[in-house]
Amino acid sequence: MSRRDFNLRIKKLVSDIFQAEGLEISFGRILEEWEEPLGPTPFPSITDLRRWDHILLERYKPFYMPFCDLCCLCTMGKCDLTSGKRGACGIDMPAQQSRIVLLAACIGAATHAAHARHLLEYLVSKYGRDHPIDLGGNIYVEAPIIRLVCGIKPRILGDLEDALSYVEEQIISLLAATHTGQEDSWIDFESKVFHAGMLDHVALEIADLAQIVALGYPKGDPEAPLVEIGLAAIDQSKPVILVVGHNVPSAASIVDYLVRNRMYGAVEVAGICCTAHDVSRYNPMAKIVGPLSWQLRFVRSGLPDVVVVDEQCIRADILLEAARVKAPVIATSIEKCMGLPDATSEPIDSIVEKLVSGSMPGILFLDPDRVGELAVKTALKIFPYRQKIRSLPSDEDLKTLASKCRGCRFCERACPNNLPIAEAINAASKGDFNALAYLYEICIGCGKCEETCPQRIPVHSVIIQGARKIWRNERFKIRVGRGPIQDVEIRNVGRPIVFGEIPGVIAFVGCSNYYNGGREIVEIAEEFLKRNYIVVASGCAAMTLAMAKDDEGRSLYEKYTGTFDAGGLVNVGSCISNSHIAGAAIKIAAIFAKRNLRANYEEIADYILNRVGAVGIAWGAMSQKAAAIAAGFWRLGVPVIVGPHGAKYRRLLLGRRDDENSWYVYDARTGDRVYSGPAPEHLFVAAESKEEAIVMIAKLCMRPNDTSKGRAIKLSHYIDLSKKYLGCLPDDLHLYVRKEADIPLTLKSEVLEFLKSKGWSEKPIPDPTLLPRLVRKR
Amino acid sequence: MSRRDFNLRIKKLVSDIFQAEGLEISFGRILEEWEEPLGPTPFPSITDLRRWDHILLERYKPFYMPFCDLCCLCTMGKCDLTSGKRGACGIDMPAQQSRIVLLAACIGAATHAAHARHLLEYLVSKYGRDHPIDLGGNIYVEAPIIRLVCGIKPRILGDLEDALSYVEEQIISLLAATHTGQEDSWIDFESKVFHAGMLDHVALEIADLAQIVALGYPKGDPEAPLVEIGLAAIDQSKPVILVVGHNVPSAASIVDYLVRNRMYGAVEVAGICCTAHDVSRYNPMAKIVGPLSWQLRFVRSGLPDVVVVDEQCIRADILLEAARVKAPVIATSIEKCMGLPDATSEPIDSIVEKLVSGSMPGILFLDPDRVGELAVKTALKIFPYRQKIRSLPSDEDLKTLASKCRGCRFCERACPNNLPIAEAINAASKGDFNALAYLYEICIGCGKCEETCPQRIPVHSVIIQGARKIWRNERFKIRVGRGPIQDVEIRNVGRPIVFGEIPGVIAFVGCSNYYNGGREIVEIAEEFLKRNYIVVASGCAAMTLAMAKDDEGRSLYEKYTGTFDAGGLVNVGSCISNSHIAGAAIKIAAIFAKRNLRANYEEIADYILNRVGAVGIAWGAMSQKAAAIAAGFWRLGVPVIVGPHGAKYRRLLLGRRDDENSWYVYDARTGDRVYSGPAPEHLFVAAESKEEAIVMIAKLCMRPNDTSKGRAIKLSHYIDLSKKYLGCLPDDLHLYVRKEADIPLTLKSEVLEFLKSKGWSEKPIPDPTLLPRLVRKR
Amino acid sequence: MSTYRFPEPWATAEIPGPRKAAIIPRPESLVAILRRANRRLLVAGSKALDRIEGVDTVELIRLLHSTKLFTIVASRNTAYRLEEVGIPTVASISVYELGDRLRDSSWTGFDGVGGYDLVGFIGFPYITLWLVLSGLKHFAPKISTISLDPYYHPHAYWSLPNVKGSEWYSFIKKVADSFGVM
Amino acid sequence: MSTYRFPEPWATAEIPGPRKAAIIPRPESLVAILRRANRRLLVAGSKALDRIEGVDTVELIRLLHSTKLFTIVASRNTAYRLEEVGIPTVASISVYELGDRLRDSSWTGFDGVGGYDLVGFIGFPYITLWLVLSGLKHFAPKISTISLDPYYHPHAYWSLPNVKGSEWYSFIKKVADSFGVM
Ligand code: SF4
Ligand code: SF4
Ligand code: SF4
Ligand code: SF4
Ligand code: SF4
Ligand code: SF4
Ligand code: SF4
Ligand code: SF4
Repeated sequence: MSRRDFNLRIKKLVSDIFQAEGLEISFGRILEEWEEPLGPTPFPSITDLRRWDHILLERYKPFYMPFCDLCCLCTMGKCDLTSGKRGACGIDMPAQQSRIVLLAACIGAATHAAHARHLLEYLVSKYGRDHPIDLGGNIYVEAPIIRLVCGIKPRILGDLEDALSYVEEQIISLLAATHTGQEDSWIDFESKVFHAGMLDHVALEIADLAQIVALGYPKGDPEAPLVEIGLAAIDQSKPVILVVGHNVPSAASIVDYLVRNRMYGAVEVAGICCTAHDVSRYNPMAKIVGPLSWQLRFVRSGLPDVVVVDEQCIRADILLEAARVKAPVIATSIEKCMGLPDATSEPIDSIVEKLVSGSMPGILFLDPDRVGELAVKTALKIFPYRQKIRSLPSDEDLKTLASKCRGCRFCERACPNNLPIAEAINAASKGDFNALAYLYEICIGCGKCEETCPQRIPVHSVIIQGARKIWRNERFKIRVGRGPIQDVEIRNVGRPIVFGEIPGVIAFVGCSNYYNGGREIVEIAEEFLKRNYIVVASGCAAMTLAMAKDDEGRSLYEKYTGTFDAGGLVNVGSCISNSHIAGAAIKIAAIFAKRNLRANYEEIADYILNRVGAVGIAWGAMSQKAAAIAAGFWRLGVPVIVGPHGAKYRRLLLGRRDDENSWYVYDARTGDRVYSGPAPEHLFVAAESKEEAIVMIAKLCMRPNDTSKGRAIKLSHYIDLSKKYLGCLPDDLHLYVRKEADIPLTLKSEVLEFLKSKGWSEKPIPDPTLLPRLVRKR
Repeated sequence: MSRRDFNLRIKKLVSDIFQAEGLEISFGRILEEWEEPLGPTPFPSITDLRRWDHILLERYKPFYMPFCDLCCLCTMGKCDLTSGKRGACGIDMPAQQSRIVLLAACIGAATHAAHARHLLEYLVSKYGRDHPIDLGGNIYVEAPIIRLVCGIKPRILGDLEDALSYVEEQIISLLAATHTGQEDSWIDFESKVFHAGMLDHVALEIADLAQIVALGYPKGDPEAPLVEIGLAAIDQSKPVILVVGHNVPSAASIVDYLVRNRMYGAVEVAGICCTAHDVSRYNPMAKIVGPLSWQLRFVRSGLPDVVVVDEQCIRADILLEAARVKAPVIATSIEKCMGLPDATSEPIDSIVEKLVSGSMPGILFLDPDRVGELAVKTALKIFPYRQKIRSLPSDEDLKTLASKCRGCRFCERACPNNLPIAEAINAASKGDFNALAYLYEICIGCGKCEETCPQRIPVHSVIIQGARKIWRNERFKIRVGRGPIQDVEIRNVGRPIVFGEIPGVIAFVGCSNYYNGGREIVEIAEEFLKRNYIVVASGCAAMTLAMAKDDEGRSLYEKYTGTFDAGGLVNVGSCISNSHIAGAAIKIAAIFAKRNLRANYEEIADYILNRVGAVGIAWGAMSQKAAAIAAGFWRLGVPVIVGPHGAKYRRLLLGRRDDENSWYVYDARTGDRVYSGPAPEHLFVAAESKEEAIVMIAKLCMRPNDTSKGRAIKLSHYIDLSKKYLGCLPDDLHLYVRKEADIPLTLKSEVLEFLKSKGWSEKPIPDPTLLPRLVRKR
Repeated sequence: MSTYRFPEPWATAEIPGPRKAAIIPRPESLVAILRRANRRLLVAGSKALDRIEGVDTVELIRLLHSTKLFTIVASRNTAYRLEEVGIPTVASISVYELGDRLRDSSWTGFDGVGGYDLVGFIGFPYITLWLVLSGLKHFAPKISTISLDPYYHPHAYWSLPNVKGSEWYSFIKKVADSFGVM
Repeated sequence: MSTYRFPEPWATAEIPGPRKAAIIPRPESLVAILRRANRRLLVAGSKALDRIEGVDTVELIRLLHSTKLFTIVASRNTAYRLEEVGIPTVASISVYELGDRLRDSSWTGFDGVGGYDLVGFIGFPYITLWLVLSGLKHFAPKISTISLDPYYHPHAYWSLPNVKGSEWYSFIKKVADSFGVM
């Protein structure tokens, strides 16, 4: 909302108050009853932060890598946009690519907003609009993103609706901008992408806050319980209800029903994807199977007796897959109706009958409060009949199936990772399953290999069955999502982070579309945990981090504390809990640095970009939601690294360390333009390899504001990791040394020699900002 | 919103009232103070009308014609969906195609919703929330769509906000359903498309209603004034301000400024696209250049001195094109910022200076109320310097340019219509421009030919210049958009329409992406006007209908009355005025048939499908908005015909006349299932030719409820048109004759002979419905 | 055929994806394909009455008709004109409606006897045929579709390449001749 | 080369659009292309240390290096290992950062002397190179990009077709030989 619009809204409210006096109290509270002064951009419209976006985008320019030469969005197309050609609507390739990025970001943000809307409506209906937003005694800044963006301070569930309506309205306007004949400039499309990202973060915070306070999740508890994760964690001897998706009410209802009827322990509740995170936050007796890529393998294993799906990241063939193991499906979301008959108003027992008899492979059931009864009754009743039917080949069949392979390699050519499948199948035909087991570890479980096999070999099933020894022991511990970071934690680490003594905050987020398996992010995370960085995690990535053991059989969560402090490994929770990661960065500015938070977006983002050494890693980012989440971090000044597939998001936002002019900042004390070094160098970059990513992370943690002490610590890691993984000193080291005091003591001579070869000389350390208005003396 | 959700909302309201007593009045009014009882589906959620959608979709099944074999929406792709393969997320081709349709419909609906939001905020700020929604003494059902869908009756501008927030929230949820891993069933994607269409219609109605009542547009006036349209209608001797887009405040501001300063007459205000419609509704002194495809030709003609763009359907290269004729551009929408610097807070005169001097080719200016001053001052100041610079080749250059052609035909292969360009260029090189003139008439002005020409021949400019004799005389009359249909008109025609005596209501809507030029729709429209059908029109199509003259130099608007009655040609207005076309169908059910309107969607749609012989023609539909508008008509039971390019929307919704089972309806009197004939045969169909379209229109106007008298009239047109255009009796005639009395008297023997050859026998005429609950006796 | 080596869609941007029509390189190949089929349908499109690439398309349809291989149907605006010049059509039907029937594997054809295993198309606007062939490629997997227009149609099962009018004419002529007509 | 007639992307679904790489049919063609260029860059990717299609990629890089035609750069994880085996690289750089510089027509290269007119790529995951080549195709129109991996890369300007490892090896070997090495 522009300034003008905001005033209009106030006027409107005042006239409402005139009409309906009672309103004064409720709106008055939101807008007035809070000590912090209102900043310049409450409820910002698309253009209110455009100037900030352009500052970022002039430095971090998109490098577009079109995923398609064509545009096919309207009936004047397809249009060929190669060689600088424009489409029938006049659009050119950079604008078209950024338009598609905006479309993805809108889809992502809309998904979170709809998620928040459904959840909030449900929780308000159940717990009341007045249910307080109370995160306990350790968290006073309850909603840093909402405060920052909207300028309001939500005290009850109902207050969240104001923020949510704003988000919805703005996304609509952004989506409209993707229509043929609307925005035509890449830089404004990208600015809109940032806006979508910021809105997405508001939606994330609304959703997670609402469920934490209403459902009694851990409220920033560093010692949130450990729960089990992995295929082998699921007890086959019991009826198993699999919950897949993101929106917790159905899963919670299952837990409630079991608890109410004292049946917990008799039935396994096993989750995949974020619903798994959230049901384990709700009740740590629930178990987690794994990230989204575990869907096919778990269903085909035959373990689930009933599959309850809610929304997002659920395989589109789950009904077919479940039918193959004779497990009925209960769909519970208006967003995923699956063509199933709506049985919401039928008596539960008659539905159970139909599902158990197989006369219906699944139904749509839109009453979350009764899903529990339905799912549990169905599971109990079907369990004796199903006998855990598998859709995996038997050990004996493996060789026979494998021997049908003609080595055409169509499977490899369809595989997103072009895995060496044919070779492995060939080995399997000779009875050697080791290569299959290797594939299992890096396969993302997409099933494209078998869709394409002309010999109709169920390739993915062959891989799974060939790797049975692995997953029969797949059982680890993960710390339940703890939610927000406590204010006191922020106070403790704020100074060391801002001044560089804690060398960085590294967030592992996003999906499991890994190029080279999940093991890599475990290695990356541990490298930094050992070096006393703060590591936070969420979503599928948080699960993957749990799925490896050290020699003593411990997962990372067992080895490292859950505190937001040096060397801590913090699982914040599901994807919507990403809000707490952004929130932590914001709170550092607000609580530690005492910057005004309220409706003061630009200043806080400028603070974070220049002072808070935080980096996001979305190594397997797959979804449109991940695109939106990343965009929220960009606008906030937090760089994001993706794995090789992430480049498919169609562009990176790259800085040019070789372009000195990009890296001048204002010194807030003097107003001088000062060279600050390429810190952070990129806003959005794909890494080609684990090794590159590790070194890049260390580098991206540097910030212009680092004290010499802090910079020396950061440089010592950067140099050490570069030597360890890339076999050399970083070639851009000279750009990050401002004073001799920045040089790590132990490396002094070596570094000085290098600096000399580069003609280095000392430079001032600014009080950095990109916003002229923050210069104190002019 | 489901029933349950609605109850929740009421509960929430009650608790609000508890908190804030005054509210009772305002919400009480909306929900109670209206005599009509609340129907079953107020504010319907995605699933509330799903049953109705499935009824339609079982009869009118999608025939998918994938526009691409691939999906490229997430980083697990591209995925190959040929040969029944599923993508990495498990999706299959039918679901993927319907998903893309949903995405398009969401973009379209969002565009209208954002349009409505901007407009409503602006009008509320200017005219107050309390500005009454008063359409004058002839229109009492002011908002048929909002009443039908939301169950509320808006009395003041502010009331429209409730409906709009609902629309926004629902679109977000629909968009979320397109995320990877959400909806996976084609039938539910299609149901969601229908939902998006319905929401789109609500948004349309909000926007047009708001501007009609606030800006004083004609309120259903059949004698709305005639204004000029065409390139030659623009007076070159004056400064010309071109307004392009859809959202009227900026254009209105220009008119206001001129009027206020008594300069109207000294400056031409010329519009392209819907802004042209709306500015002429605001002030009929404004002129219309033409539909969206006129952008390139008009700008290149050099006539515009200043180009003011707002939003939607504006060429993405307009800044470049305008710069070539040295006309500065003023961008006025947050949705189309064009990378331009934001000058909103600069003094007007300094902006004028920059624009006139050319130091800035354009600026972004976000204060609609001051755009008028800026645009007019700029136009007046630049006019003497510009001297109508053209970017068209001179007559002399034409031959030289044409002779550079090597006949490679890449232009033809890029042209959306594969027009025979090379031949025409070849003729031009010999000085014969007739073929160019022919191209001008059918060219959609997209510019792809010249983008692709390896000889860098400005092909489109060559065409325009070659056809200068045509457009130098392009000057016609169009009746200004009159807005809604009056209740009294509905009362007059309701009976003849429902019983078939007025053989149909035919709506020409949508964009100008014509396959074979605009002339075809003029011919189609006149064919039906002469036959006493009611013809309505909107948007670009309404403009195209004006752009032809009869022998006496009259356009259709001059030849036919503007009354909503047999043989009337009703220009409702811009694209958002399409709401009045849907509204008219709804009002027939409500006013003539006295069906309850309020929140009673299914029944009304069932009524329209079975009784109201209305057909939409979107002959040149191009945009995502057109997709959404069409979807709104489908759910309402109004079939839509598109031209050949319309098949690129990825699927048609086709009935099967050869499948008897599809065509049974309930007889509401008896509950019997009765064969009703394939009426209407399709819900969404592309026609291959004008001839086919004409006959199809006549056929699609038939409805199961037609009386014998009405059916006989409809059949006489159907037969006559079939003979005239297709050279034969319709081969499905027997399916439309129920009783001998249905047969047109004059054709009796011929038809009876045909019927005999088909083994025809009499069938009952039902009181038709597809909803079992509407059966009166059970 | 001069353009044989450039199997690009005639409309340059209408790239379909991984599954693309096989080129019919020589008239003999088409003859062989036709011989192999059992129930052959020939569909004359909405442009069949026009000259296409300078060739009288009706003449080509007549040649194909004379092979006696085909049941012929035509687009609504075309059928009666073919009848007028002595080419009988069993139906006049929208090509989209036809596509919708063809993809229904239970459809029994215009004679009620059964579906078609080979469907040839001639005389279409490029984009119309492109789309209908796409629908059939994806949803009528058992039907061999053939584009007989002088443009490469990637969504077909078999297609002529992009050829000049004269080449097109002589190609079809040779095919007809092989079936011993004229 | 056996697959010469199938210029399909190796990753079947990664269809780019109308502008596709020309196949380099024979070693001599590549030799000619290389000779014509002025400033040649060879980029060794993140998989260059692995065996690709059974071939020791480093060996091929060594061969190409020995032609003395190229300035060589390598992905971050690859560069120092090439150095270790005696293949000097002027820089270790992310291929995305490299792409970002290459599309900047004012960039003066690693030596500050000027841009490159020919850039060869070897040793990449298919999708990484596919994307980077797309960026360059669209935004570095003056650079001839060459995929030297044994996979057809449609976004390149020139590409090898999809070939077997042995064919790949002998192709590169012949090219190196023509420049009189070994
Ligand atoms: S953008 Fe995607 S869907 Fe469109 S043509 Fe390209 S690959 Fe196909
Ligand atoms: S949106 Fe523009 S570029 Fe895309 S298909 Fe339509 S006209 Fe072509
Ligand atoms: S399931 Fe695994 S092996 Fe198969 S295509 Fe997908 S990632 Fe490759
Ligand atoms: S696609 Fe099937 S047959 Fe071909 S290599 Fe893969 S597993 Fe073997
Ligand atoms: S991390 Fe990605 S895949 Fe996993 S739940 Fe979140 S969005 Fe879905
Ligand atoms: S959304 Fe599904 S089909 Fe589309 S690219 Fe992603 S995984 Fe493939
Ligand atoms: S401008 Fe006209 S002739 Fe040129 S490609 Fe577009 S429609 Fe065809
Ligand atoms: S593309 Fe240019 S050179 Fe080729 S035929 Fe068309 S006008 Fe002539």
